[in-house]
Amino acid sequence: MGKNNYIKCALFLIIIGFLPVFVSNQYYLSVLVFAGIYAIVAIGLSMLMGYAGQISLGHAGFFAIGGYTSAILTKFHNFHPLQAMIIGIVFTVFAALLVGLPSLRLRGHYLAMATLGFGEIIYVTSGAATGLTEGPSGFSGVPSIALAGFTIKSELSKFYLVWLVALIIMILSLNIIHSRIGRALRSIHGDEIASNAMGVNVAKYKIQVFVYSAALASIAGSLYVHHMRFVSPTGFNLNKSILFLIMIMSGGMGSLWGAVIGAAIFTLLPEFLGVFNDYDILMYGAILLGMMMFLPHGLTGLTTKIIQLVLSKWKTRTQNNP
Amino acid sequence: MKVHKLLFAGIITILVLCLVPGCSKKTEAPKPPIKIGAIFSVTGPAAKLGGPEKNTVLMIQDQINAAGGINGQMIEVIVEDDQGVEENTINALQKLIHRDNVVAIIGPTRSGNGIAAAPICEEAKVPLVSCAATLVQLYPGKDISKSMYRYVFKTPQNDSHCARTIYADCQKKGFTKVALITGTTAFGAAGRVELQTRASDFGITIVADETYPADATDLTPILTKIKSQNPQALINWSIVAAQGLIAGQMKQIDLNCQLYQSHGFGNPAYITEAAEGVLFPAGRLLVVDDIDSSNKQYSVLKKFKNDYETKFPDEEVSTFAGHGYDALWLVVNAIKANGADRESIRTGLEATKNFVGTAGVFNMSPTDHCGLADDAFAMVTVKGGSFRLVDAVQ
Amino acid sequence: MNFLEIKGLCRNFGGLRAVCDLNAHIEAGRITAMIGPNGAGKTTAFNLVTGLLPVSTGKIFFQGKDITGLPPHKIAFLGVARTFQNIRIFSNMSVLENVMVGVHTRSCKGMFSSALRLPGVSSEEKFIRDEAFKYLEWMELAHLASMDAGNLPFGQQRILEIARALAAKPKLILLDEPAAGLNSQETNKLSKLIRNILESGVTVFLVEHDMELVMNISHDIIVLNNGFLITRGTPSEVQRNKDVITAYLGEEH
Amino acid sequence: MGLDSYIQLFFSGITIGSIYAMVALGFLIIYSSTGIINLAQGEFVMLGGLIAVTCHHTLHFPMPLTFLVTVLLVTVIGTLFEITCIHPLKNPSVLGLIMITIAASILMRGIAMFIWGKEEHGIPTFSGDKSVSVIGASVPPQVFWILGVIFTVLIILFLISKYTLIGKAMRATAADRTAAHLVGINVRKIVLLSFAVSAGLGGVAGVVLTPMTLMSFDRGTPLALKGFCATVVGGLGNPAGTVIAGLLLGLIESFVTGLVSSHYKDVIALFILIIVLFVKPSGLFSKSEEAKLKKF
Repeated sequence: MGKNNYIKCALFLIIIGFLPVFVSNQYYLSVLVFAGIYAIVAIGLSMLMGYAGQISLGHAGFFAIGGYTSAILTKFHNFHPLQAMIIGIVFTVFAALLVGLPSLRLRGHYLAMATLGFGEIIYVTSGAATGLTEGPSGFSGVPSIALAGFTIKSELSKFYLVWLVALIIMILSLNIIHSRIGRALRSIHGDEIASNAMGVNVAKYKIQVFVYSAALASIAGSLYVHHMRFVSPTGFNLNKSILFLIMIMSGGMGSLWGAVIGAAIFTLLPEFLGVFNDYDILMYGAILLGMMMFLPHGLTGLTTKIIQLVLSKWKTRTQNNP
Repeated sequence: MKVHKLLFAGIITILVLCLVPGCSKKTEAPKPPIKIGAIFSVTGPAAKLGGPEKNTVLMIQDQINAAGGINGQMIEVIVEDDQGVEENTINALQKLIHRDNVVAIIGPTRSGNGIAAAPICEEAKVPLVSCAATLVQLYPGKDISKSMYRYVFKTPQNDSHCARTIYADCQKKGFTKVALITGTTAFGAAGRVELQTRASDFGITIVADETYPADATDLTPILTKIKSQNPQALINWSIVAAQGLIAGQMKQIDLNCQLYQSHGFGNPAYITEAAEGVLFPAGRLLVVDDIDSSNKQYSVLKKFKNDYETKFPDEEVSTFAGHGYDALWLVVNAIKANGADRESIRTGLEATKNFVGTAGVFNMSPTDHCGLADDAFAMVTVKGGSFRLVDAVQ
Repeated sequence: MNFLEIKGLCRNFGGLRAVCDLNAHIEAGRITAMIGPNGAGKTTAFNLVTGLLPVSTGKIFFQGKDITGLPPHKIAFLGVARTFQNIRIFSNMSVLENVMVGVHTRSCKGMFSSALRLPGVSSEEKFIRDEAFKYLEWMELAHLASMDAGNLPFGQQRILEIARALAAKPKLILLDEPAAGLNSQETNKLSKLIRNILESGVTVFLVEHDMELVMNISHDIIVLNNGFLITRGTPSEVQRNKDVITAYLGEEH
Repeated sequence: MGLDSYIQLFFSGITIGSIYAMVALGFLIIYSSTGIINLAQGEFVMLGGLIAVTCHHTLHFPMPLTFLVTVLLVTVIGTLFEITCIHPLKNPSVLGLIMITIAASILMRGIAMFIWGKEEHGIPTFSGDKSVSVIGASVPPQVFWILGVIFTVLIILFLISKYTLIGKAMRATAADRTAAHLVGINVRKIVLLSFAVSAGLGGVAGVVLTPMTLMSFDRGTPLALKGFCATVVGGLGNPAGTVIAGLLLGLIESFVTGLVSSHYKDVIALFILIIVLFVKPSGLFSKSEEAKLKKF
């Protein structure tokens, strides 16, 4: 990936490293852990939608499969959290192929609806299959992640774990984007017929990026249940899929960095909306509507425009009085 | 490409700045108020429970402060809304415990949220008085006799109380063929387990066992299926809006067996003309006028009902508001008796003896963190469009 | 064995028979043009050869290998590249990146190795970038490398599409009305370019309406009308052929 | 399970099915003229119900007046939604539009909660509660009101679209917006009209449904999901197919609950959606060629 992104990754690492110095309160750390978990999903979804142009309204389903697999295997069959996470990824990849393969031919609204249907089925089943998932009340007692003898229990350690995983995934994803595969994906998004004629196996790459984004959602799901040490269907409903969409739309469709920023903002926003107590839904809807209408290209789009505006103004001023 | 680097740094710095907690310093009161945290589902699917709970807790806070607080120290109840989602509950807990450093926490409203909150409060050693009924999940091996979390208490009656009361009434009336219809929420699912396991103790066979989702509106298909099993009694156990419709829809398809509801039915908004004759166990708060004044709870219930309905004229008091009342008073009494730090509140709560609350008389002990006996429930029916005590209208 | 062989090719949309019973062949190392009035089935034939449209009946052989029904990307890997009648460039990508996608068939790194930046990935990236740059220089577009392809003027977009097709180092390049919308000065430049492409060892098969361009650069001409093959021959033969004239100019009364 | 149970299941299936059909039709009208899938369609039904409650209880309107005023108000809301949120957009992406309708539905829910609170509200049934016995099954009179009103509305719509100029203009815009532009149809007006009509349909569904099932601020969204299943299953192309698909969906849900089990009722509806999407994305009732030409 370009020199430019190396700098950004380094900057990102520095921020993760020093943020807890500013923000030592466990409450903010706990919220930032959720932000990191959603950033992981947002990166995968941003690649799927921003680069390959595939709409998915059901990523909470993959998030749920990863979460429930980790929770059930670690609590009831005391698997090691990492083993459970990998098994979760295997199940999710299988589910992604099941949903992804037939939906290759679908586009636009149809694909959105097929994935939405999948997400809802996972949500309803996780509530109904009481034998497996303890039903709608969910269950607690999910152990924390233990890495090389050191259990990651405190908010600070969870913060570092989640955001480091997010950074690694960001690096992997940037490598993919700035490679032959990334260009193939963007060419599919640009013009599928031309891309196909240029030798890009459109079906294969669409499925690969769909499965990749599902796997990331599964990893995030596992981290989610280990962070909350509890799992229940309410964490995986349609609102969650929509939240993921809002995060990448607000960040700016095409940029992975935008997705991470969108994830951070839309995890922190509800905490600050609490001041409106009963009517935070109303404010949330209004902010979202405003953002979708006036910032079609999200925050990165806005800031790029502002900076270009500033630069162009600055240029014109220096030109007429050098 | 230079533009991107600039923009990126800009956003990250803004983000960090808005994170630094710049809460303004409150002017120092003579004695800082005792901070008690509360988490209710004020919005979201369980809004009809969380709303009254929040109203009650804030009402009582004002009453206590007006009367000079606890030994001169004011109390401040910080209410958080988790919208019925466990993730928000956990964030709210972290906020109350670590940022507002409250001495005790009341709530949450829904059982799922209660189960998520319990281990966190246990670890942070903060007493939690839950208003969620179904915490059976927390007891090792689901046997409530075993001592559960040391720091977790709960005010609503146990589901087993309710199931036993219903079955006892069925046995009295000679109903042996019973149909179950439960909502697929945490509350409904736990009730279903209780009803399934306890049926044989009362010689009752379950002829139908149906469930319906939280957003269900038309239950006639399920009731039609149940009608074909011709049960003698139908027990509905749910907390969702559909519980108000079942009686009407039963009438529509001429399913005329006796309808029992769970203690989740204790909200006057669910009373429709078709609900005449429905039976359900509930705290005596709903039928204050029917209980004779000699009953220990009479004065407490009367006062609370009047206070609530004068402060919130367009609402009738419900058992959910009662849970809020009991939880806050349990904590306040513990503070009065033992002191305002977390450890002494815990021991104070555990030592609560015959505290007369809205749900019944609480007698806590190290192994029983609910403290309500079976007599906490009274059979209530709907007569003349309002809740009436069964014994009073016999 | 001919370079590209079409046998009894048919394609119908519902009742309409766009192409019926087309038999034609192309020899390597020559420029072959396909002409015919509008709606003669030229572009449909093109789309059938490159796998964009499924064939109703008939067979297509490329270097003796039966490519009927193969998906477009498999045909591309065999060394067949094409441009489109209405320009289909990747406007969401830069000029250089468009041509780098052209090099796709000549690179092989998968998602897994790219993600982990395994050895060989960065060297392949460098190879792709240099190759793409080479073709941009050939097409005199190198100075616009980092510009968004969508912002290029029309003529240069056409040239970019050809550069992208050439970047795949194909054996056969199909040009779908490359001169459409170009002024005479650009068309001359285009004819020099097409000769240049042939000299670089790429057989050219084009569909074109600009008779002047077709007549002076193509070696063989195939004439279609209403989906049927009318005739085939050198430019001079075709000009004198009676059927072609009636097809274009109608009967004399 | 005797015959009367089957008839009973049939009636409750048809009733909920006709509500799904109304919501599905609302989706279709907006989709065909603008290409937008309006996920806030469920909210129109909710608003229809709650406005009727206000008209009846606070303003004490008689039922027919309540019905008219409610449908009118919801139509106005639908038009306002189009003018403020949809029209100003320059060239919105498919996803952008979906997100805007989602944001609008969250906003409408918030406003409804602000105005009507969190309680369930109801209005009395149009003609009493005494069940009518039909071949053994006892059916509440409100069901006949629902079926009657909805089918009359459908027939009226069908007639308008067939025989009036406005109807033809709407169908032309649905077929191809640019072509409609060229032949002088004021597409801007047609888009506005389609939002108004589909909001009105939602309002009608809300008013007739509320006496039977009560209405609250969050009751709209689940309806939207089911309504959309019907639209897609019916084929995003033809109104008749959509209505039939809505009714079918209601019947399937009712019979599955009655005969199989109520646990997986919702999953069945979604399963059908996915199967149809994969097998015949153009929907059961529209020709697949025609769907291919639809641009997304």
